[in-house]
Amino acid sequence: MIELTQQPIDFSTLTESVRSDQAGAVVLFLGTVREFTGVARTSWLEYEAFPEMATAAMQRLEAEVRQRFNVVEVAISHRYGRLELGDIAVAAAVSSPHRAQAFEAGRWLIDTLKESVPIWKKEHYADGATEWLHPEPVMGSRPEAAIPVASTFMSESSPEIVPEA
Amino acid sequence: MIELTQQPIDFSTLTESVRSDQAGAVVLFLGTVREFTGVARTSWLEYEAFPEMATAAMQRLEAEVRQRFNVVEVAISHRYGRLELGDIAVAAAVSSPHRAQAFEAGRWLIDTLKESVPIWKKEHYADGATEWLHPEPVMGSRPEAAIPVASTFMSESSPEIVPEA
Amino acid sequence: MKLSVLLFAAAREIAGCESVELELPAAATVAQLRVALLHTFPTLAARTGILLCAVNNVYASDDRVLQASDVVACFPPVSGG
Amino acid sequence: MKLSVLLFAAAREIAGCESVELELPAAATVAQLRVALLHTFPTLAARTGILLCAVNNVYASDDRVLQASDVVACFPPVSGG
Repeated sequence: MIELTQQPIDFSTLTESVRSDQAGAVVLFLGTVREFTGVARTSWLEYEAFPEMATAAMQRLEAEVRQRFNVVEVAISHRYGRLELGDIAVAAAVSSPHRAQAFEAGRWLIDTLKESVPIWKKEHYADGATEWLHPEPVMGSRPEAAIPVASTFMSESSPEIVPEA
Repeated sequence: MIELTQQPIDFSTLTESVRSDQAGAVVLFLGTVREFTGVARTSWLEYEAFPEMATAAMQRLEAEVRQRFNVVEVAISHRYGRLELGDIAVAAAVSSPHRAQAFEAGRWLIDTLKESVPIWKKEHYADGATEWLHPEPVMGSRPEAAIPVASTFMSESSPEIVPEA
Repeated sequence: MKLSVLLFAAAREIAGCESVELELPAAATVAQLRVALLHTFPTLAARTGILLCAVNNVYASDDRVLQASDVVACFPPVSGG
Repeated sequence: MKLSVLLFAAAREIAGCESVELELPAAATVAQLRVALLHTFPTLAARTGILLCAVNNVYASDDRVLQASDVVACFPPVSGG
């Protein structure tokens, strides 16, 4: 189940959708809007999506997680638009026969989603400032082969983005 | 939130209980009754608990996960009695500022719970056979210091359990 | 002293009862309780493998000294989750 | 050939529009599109840092040859989740 939505995410239905008699383990991850990042206080967040590509990218992610891990079912929902503190921005659930696989697949799924799905967030701070966020540095499992074209592109093309004099 | 119950586990309420504006990440683990383990087909499972100690052990686990990891909230619910295929036997949820911590804390929590909380399951196979299950070998993070008394006990006491001639 | 020992799971089934009353010397240890238990139910060790002991809801080592007021339980390694 | 390029997030805000039409030679590459885009919006590179390009909903490398029917998008590194 893949969903890109402007409505609140129903993580309960999403989690039910991956439960199976063939799975002994389900792992659900929720990404929620946090009030503080260091000393900066967030008031609300604006998520912008490139909807067609984001949906296609999430479908590719689902196919790849099935290929890489022993998973029974996969579900991903990402919200965009205006989100308030505590709102769920993303929900990703996997089921697997055993728990080690479920944790590994769930972790890989959210890490890779955050690197590859074309969605951007803009902080609206309590002091009135705004800022488009830069991607987080990736900790843990790095999806070497997940978006090979993008990775190749990002390293090869750096010289090209200097504007012509 | 710690719960030991004979009723179906409401993972949705449990997950809601750990959500917080201070957390950017929630990880929920569900252990469910799987139909096949290798070729053996399970018909249903019987979970037996030592309720007073199981509740106390889960409360100690909550305190220890808070001490070891940067978590905001923790919730654990374990069911006992007769469970059918697909039923949720255990739900464990943690929230944390960042996702790496949430995954690590969630994984440690369920691994340690399975090693230390006095609950036992008896398989009732489709062919009519029954079997008390032995604990699974632990993969991944081993909670060296989680139940030091038990660990010490288990290694030191082995000679003692041979019945007297 | 008399101590009642709670039994669970395979230990309970093999013993055929949920608890057993054992007569132990004063200040007996968990090791002595274990010997008395296996004396009462000789098949217990062979059938369940290792037996864990808990005193007042905490795992107890063999050198733990028991009191008449302790709540003692013996059971196989746990397999919940 | 004329190609319409979709812009998102900071790239959209700095350019001040959701898409821009660029005139490119036939069989132009993504690299050439990038040069034309930065020529039209010189502040784009300095303000957004690296720009990613996607063709038909897939990330594209600089040597990718473009067709008039391609759906092309340029945007900063993603930050969803």
